[in-house]
Amino acid sequence: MLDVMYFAWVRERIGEPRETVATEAATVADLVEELKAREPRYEAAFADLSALRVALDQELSDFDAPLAGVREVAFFPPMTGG
Amino acid sequence: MLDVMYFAWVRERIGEPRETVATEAATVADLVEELKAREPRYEAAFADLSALRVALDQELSDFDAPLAGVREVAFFPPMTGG
Amino acid sequence: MPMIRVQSEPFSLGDEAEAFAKGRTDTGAVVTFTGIVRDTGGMARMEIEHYPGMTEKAISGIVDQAMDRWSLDDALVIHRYGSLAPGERIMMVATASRHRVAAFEAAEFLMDYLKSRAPFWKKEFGPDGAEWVAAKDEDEDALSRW
Amino acid sequence: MPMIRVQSEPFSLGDEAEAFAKGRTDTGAVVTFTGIVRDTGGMARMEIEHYPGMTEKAISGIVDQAMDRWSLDDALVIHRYGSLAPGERIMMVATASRHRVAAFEAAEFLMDYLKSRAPFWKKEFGPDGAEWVAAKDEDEDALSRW
Repeated sequence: MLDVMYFAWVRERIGEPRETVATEAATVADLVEELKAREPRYEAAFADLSALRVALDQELSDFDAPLAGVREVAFFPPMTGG
Repeated sequence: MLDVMYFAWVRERIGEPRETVATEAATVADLVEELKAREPRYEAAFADLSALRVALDQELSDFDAPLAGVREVAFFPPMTGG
Repeated sequence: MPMIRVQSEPFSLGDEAEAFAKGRTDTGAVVTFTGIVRDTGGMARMEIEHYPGMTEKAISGIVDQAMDRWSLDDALVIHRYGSLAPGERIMMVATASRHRVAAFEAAEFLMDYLKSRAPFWKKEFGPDGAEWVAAKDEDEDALSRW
Repeated sequence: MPMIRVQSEPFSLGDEAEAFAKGRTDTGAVVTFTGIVRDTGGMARMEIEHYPGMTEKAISGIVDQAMDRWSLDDALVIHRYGSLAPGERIMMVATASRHRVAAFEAAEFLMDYLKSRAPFWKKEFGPDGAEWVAAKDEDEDALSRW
């Protein structure tokens, strides 16, 4: 079970800030494929991965990263702090 | 007649902050030579011109500059503001 | 000890700067940066979203790097989230160092990293509706100088 | 309008920073730099001499250049003279600009020029007597980057 979180326009497209996902996905990319296969709103959110960033357990990571041992995955656009 | 001013250790070596000098010196360097010829304290203050800066009418200048039209000459070491 | 605050409440630049600089006799230089919400094209307000937990962790990592790399005496980061009107202060950083170049560089480093590596997202509410602020290539590029 | 103050009295960094940043809706970035007297080797106090008249003129020329070159919204320079104890604030600059890079660069430019082109001289009074602070080559070299 994974906690999956969404921020900014990713959250808006998915329609919720977080959900618990039962998955056997090996990598972030695999998880994204599973989610996209579910519903059009996921397809809309994940249409262009180059416009997205991912954090695993609150550390910036990338889409090739393995999910083994990970508890919290977050998807969001490039950050605009400061 | 020129107002001649001294700051920092130049002032301390000369022994006064300002004086009025009657001179026909054409350039700053000429003025310095005249002053050095006067008394040892001027020689001490002007021993190493590379350690000195000069301002003419409150604008940084250099030792070759002409004195025509100038009313205020100031000698001081490199500045240490900030 | 560096201080990091992530908050929705406004902060006082004056009070923070004064408190940060106070009682220092080994510090020669204090630099502060304050980000202010600009009134761009009649924007009514800005909404800042963040990722609680990761935000503090990411800022803390950035601050540790700066403390270390420039041997800072101290550092401060305050970053707001929530709704902000034009003229309000979004965030500030402060750095204290023996020398001015280190204090400046560290503050710029903190700003560059906070821009692109701390999980904040800005949404502007203007006359033509709401829009997420897009990250700028130049902000990402700015990281390469460090 | 940029403000320049040359004074012997202490100033409040907090009050000055707060007043400088106040009421701005077109400025995105405010940078301040504050110079503090460091307690180097048991120094009891520092004495700053300046050249009244030329000081204001020189600072004003430096500030005008910065305003122009970085299209600043505003700038502030405060520089003290007279006797200062360790921990006291010698001077501050502040810059206000639309963007952070300009605010930082302009503040660094002001500092670099104030160091070597504004007619101030520092004398330190320590346990081994009084000594004029020597100008550093690196401060002169810093000007070449602008």
